[in-house]
Amino acid sequence: MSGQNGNGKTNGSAPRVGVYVCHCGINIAGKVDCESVAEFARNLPDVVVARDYKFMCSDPGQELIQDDIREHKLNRVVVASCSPLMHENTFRKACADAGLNPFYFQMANIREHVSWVTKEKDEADKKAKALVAAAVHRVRFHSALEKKRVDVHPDVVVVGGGISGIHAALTMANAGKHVYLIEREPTIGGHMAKFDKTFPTLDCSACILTPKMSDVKNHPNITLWSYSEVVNVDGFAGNFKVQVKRKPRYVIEENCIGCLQCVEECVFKNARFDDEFNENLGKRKPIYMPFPQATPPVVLIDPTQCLRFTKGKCASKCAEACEKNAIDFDQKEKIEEVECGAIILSTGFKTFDAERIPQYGYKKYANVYTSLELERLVNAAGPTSGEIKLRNGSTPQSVGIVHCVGSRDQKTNAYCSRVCCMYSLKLAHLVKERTGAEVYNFYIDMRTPGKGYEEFYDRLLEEGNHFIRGRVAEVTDWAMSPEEQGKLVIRVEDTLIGVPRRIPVDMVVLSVGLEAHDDADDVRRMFGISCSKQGWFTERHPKLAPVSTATDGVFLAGACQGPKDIPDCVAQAGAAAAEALALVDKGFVELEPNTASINADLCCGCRTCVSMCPYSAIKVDETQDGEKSIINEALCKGCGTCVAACPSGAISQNLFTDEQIFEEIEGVLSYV
Amino acid sequence: MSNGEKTPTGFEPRIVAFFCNWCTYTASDLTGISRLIYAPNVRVIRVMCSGRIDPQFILAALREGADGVLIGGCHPGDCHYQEGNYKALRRFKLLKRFLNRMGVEDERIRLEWIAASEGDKVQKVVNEMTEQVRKLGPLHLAPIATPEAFEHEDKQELVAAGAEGESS
Amino acid sequence: MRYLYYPGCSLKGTGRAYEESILAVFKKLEIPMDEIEDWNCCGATAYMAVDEQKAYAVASRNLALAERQMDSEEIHVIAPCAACYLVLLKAQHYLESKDGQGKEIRHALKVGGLKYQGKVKIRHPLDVLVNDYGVDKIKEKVERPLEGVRVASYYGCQIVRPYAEFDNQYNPISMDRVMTALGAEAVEWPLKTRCCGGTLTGVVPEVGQRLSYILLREAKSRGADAIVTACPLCQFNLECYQDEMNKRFMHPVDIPPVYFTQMMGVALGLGERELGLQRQFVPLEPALAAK
Amino acid sequence: MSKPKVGFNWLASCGGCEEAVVDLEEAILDVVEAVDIVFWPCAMDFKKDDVRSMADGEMDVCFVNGAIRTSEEEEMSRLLRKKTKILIAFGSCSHMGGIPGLGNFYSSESILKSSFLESPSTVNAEGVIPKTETKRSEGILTLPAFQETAKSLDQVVEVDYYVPGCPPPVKLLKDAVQAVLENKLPPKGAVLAPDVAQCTDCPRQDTKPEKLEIKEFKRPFEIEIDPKKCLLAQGLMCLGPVTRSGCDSACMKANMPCTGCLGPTSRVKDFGAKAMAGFASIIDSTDEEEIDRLLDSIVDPEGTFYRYSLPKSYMHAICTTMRNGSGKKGA
Repeated sequence: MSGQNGNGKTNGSAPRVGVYVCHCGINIAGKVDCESVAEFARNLPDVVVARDYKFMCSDPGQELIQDDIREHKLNRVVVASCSPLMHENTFRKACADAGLNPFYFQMANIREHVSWVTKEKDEADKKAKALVAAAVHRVRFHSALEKKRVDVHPDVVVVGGGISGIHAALTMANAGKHVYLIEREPTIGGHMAKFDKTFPTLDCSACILTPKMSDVKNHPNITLWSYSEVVNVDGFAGNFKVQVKRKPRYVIEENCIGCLQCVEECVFKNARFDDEFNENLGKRKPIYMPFPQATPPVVLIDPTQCLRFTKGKCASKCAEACEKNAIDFDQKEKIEEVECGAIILSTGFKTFDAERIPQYGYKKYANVYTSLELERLVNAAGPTSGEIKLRNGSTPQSVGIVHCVGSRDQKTNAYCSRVCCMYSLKLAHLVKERTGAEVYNFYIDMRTPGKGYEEFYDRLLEEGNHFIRGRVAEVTDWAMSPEEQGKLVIRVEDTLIGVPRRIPVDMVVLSVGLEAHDDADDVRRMFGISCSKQGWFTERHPKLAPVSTATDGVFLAGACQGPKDIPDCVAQAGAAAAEALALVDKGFVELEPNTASINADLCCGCRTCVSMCPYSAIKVDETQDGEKSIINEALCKGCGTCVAACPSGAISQNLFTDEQIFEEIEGVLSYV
Repeated sequence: MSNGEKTPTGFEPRIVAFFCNWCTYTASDLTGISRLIYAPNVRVIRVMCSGRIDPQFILAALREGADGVLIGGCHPGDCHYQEGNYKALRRFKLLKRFLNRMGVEDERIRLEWIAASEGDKVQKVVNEMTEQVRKLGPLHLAPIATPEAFEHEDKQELVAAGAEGESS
Repeated sequence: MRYLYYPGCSLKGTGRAYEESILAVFKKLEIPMDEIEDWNCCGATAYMAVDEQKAYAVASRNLALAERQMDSEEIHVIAPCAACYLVLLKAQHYLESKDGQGKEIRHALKVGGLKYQGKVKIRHPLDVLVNDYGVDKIKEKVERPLEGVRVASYYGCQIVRPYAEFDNQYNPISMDRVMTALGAEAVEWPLKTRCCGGTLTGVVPEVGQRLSYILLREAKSRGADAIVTACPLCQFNLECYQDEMNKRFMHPVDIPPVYFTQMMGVALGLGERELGLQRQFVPLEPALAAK
Repeated sequence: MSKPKVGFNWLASCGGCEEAVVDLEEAILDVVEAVDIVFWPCAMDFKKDDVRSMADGEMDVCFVNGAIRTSEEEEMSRLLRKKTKILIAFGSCSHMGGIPGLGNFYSSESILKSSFLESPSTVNAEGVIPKTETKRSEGILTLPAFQETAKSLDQVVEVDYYVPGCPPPVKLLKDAVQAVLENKLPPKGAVLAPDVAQCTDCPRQDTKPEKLEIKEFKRPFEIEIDPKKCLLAQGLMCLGPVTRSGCDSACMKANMPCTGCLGPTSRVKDFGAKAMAGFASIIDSTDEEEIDRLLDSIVDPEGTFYRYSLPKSYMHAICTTMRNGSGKKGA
């Protein structure tokens, strides 16, 4: 072991290390003998003082360090507690406040890496000691560094224009920030625009959403780009460059006033193409506006249907009809780039594909609907003007609502989608109210935690809805008795009475769960964040940083982070907006000084490093002593790949020098 | 799975892990947050990117007494720094060839792609590797080979065979 | 690709028509197939219920024989009988399971001078026809399109469950696709995988026959002219007891169940005797002739 | 003031280092003029006793070349260490173990067997293998013991300075002598050569491509080497970027890639590992199979990367720890 005293470098004086072992209540102390770890630390090289304390991150804990810095003239500090990703900044700041450069600090992770994951106490002690020794060894070779400040671009980008994105955009625009709201579909509004009523208050979805949509349209601080997708993101917190693909609508957005004359005059006299907004239950023409309140109120042409594109010729009555000359068949896709300081992702969810559970008969039996289809049927603006009708035009006498389709199911999604119980109740209520049909709910558990939710369930019970507890086995048209003839039979085990039952109904509604978008993985990759295995974007911390992500400056709002109902989406959107505002208003970001640099005197100019750098931060420079590589520190993100590659050791990385890592290796292995 | 159980043989391997800050280190924090118990034999050293890992670090760890070295980085395509993990992969592959010829068993040096959400994978990989290295015993290199062996076309195979002979 | 063929006991006995029609159809389609030499009992469901280990050992011998017979990285063994298909798959899962529970069996094989290396892929002929050969190619070979014939495909309980390796276990469609390729109309019905009565038909006839009856009656009420099967026991239950069913239940049924390979043979222009159709209790030809 | 007393000794070496001294040409006369050579067994007849009879620290400087493989070499090293004020490891072998160090891939037993029994040119019907003691009627004959491994000089005694190279470039030797004479030596432990890698003065420096990316590694005999172009860019395993400069790119000027005899810079702890880091880095592929294929084209990686430095490598440290059964610290 080479760890003799006085081995480390300092600015002038020998290292004097203080070690602080945190109990974290019983989180660490319950498994690790913190006192003995501190005792062990006292014998490590250059350690002057070592203590253990209940909560190092508390004010008294931090003061303990600061007092020691002053009293014992400490010039190095090690805290053994939680993950550095959690509290490194807390303790760095404590050091700085006591006059010590914050980078003379090192953390040993004895909670996430030791006490929480180790079974035996003595093993936990040993591992904690090894990690503390590593930190002590390393910290002796730390040097004073400065964080770099970079100005923050004041604009903000919101990706996804559902209720979450709308709310976040409006909040920030109202605070005076310029917001780019980018939506993939031709209109904003998202899923909420398709709903008729919202639970549990049954207020009209359109009545509360439409004003917000037009606010977005009219807000001087919002640039709304619908029918557009983000295709690339560069940069870092404070200075992102976002490239947006604007898909051609074949209609000049600025000219269109939404009068729909063009739709009227289209050579297709009858609407004959499936209307996506109505879940394909209604029809539309090749030129259309998704729904009357669409925002922006602009039509678009589907080139896969319009004769002008499919056949190459058409009387183009639409163009003729347009007084504003808004129709432009030659429109091309274009890429625009915006700069911004922060990004809010509110890309939402998709509903579970009910065809994945073939025994429920979706797409096999005409009268099996998804809940979203029923939303359109009950919606006054929907394809049936709000009348609940079967495909043959008759009104159902009995309706079965199957809960948990694609949720709480090991074969599809193990998680609970959180909103289905409540929207099923809402739909049950609406169906009963509008048709008087017998309504059967098939549920596993009723999950109604929320303000007024349980009361709504009570109301449904009183209204005479049937509730059968059990997971539906199958929906079939196989009649076993005359009463079942011509009906859909729901087979289920009623687990409250322990009997298999067959319930014949006219209409089956599958309460589909919420899933992440298919391209969630591409999106998270583009924005440099992570997502769970199911595709939900991962927040930085499940409790304490629920809207931040692993990438600074990228925030989450709404169901892209996990299933949520409208109030939760709006709340999170507000939180995300506040976080983004905090970043943008601060005006600058501080960057970790973990950049790499090349010592020109030692560089031989071999160019091994040049191809290493993903950011083209390394350039070859002609100097008096020949060609040398130099690193543009402003571009360096501090990965250290060039450092590992440099064959002659001429490159070093702040915070991760070879020396520091070699010491850490030695420390982690030399004692226990 | 070892689950942190000790074996009666008494040999407890020490494994040094180099985890990248963005994926695998975050994943190992998640393992902790999820309270997934695993073998205590692995000690993690954090680097910003698996691309920072210099083959010298791995040899230094073995020299200082590690019985195995685990490298954790982001999945291909997921690197926070675009392609650092590929650079780690190339260096790892070359170093591994060399170590293999020096008689260091394959199981002692492991590279795993572990995403930030894969806390359970950290547990699985650590337990698995601890078990494998425990079975191998303390790091012992193949006895110095005989010249005939090296003259043979397939040196590698013979070196490995030599190692087997020694350990039995 | 050359296949190995594992007939199992049924195809040499009650299910002779299945064997005859498969061999004829495969020959017609030029799919080469050799019978496994010295094959033995598949390990059968009944045996498995009594002594699992021995049943697995018996089954595994067939797999090892296949490997001995064919020198290839992947050996595809066709097992037409649904029970054989399932038992062989089960044995393979057992042998390849990670807990090493197949040790004794490997030992038993070794004592018998055999070895199983895991190269075998167990295939149902339906799987081979749809996924290897392809329905489009079948369509090309049709000489007598089954225009207007409405066929209910009955899969039974064993070929897609529990492993469901080539088709959806809740709503299998491969047999329907073959029927459509032959020019027939596939009847949409919900009982594709419901129990045929299985061995109950022999033990508790009132229960077993009732289950078979449900199938026949539902197929009939959906307008099917014939039922196609892929399992000797299903075929036996549905075909041989129709007289008794008609005595037992109120509404008489008469609908011909045939092996799907027999139906294929008809469309491919093969003769009645080549396909074993002369053995039918409920003749197929009247149902086709009406069209 | 009297002239400084200087000694030269050779241990397990090829004699090339002695040639390097002779390569001083006319300058050697100046050296001889300036110093008093008190020990140089290669050139003049000195006996061990001559050294033994010196007072401790009597010599001012002693240059020792060659690795340490026998008990005698070890004994001489210790003796010279005692008798000289400054001990300089001279040449790759005493610096890092050098070519004799490659023997450490094999056991001593197998080396003896191969040399004395199995090599095709050996006629040794009685199968005689040298032993440390042989009894004859005349008495007991002794030979130095052949040790288990070859070592660098500093693995046996404390070394003050290193003059690297195989053989050391004349200029480095001259500078070292100059420094001694002028008493301008750097802090102890230094390698007396520039601390920048080879490319810095390589005449092919200008021909390097913008980015060094390699699709296949080649050996010199496999291609016709372009005498102007960067050798690495031609796919040759030129170790120049890893190796200290100081030889004025002698090999590159002779159209051959650098093999690394001058050793690593002071920042690098393990020459071979760092070389691997560098070479693996410039492989131009992100495809696993392609990477494997490319690595297949590196023939004899251990010999290539550790040609001169095996005894000083981390791997060797692991080897010897294991072989001595000394186990691990704190284990």
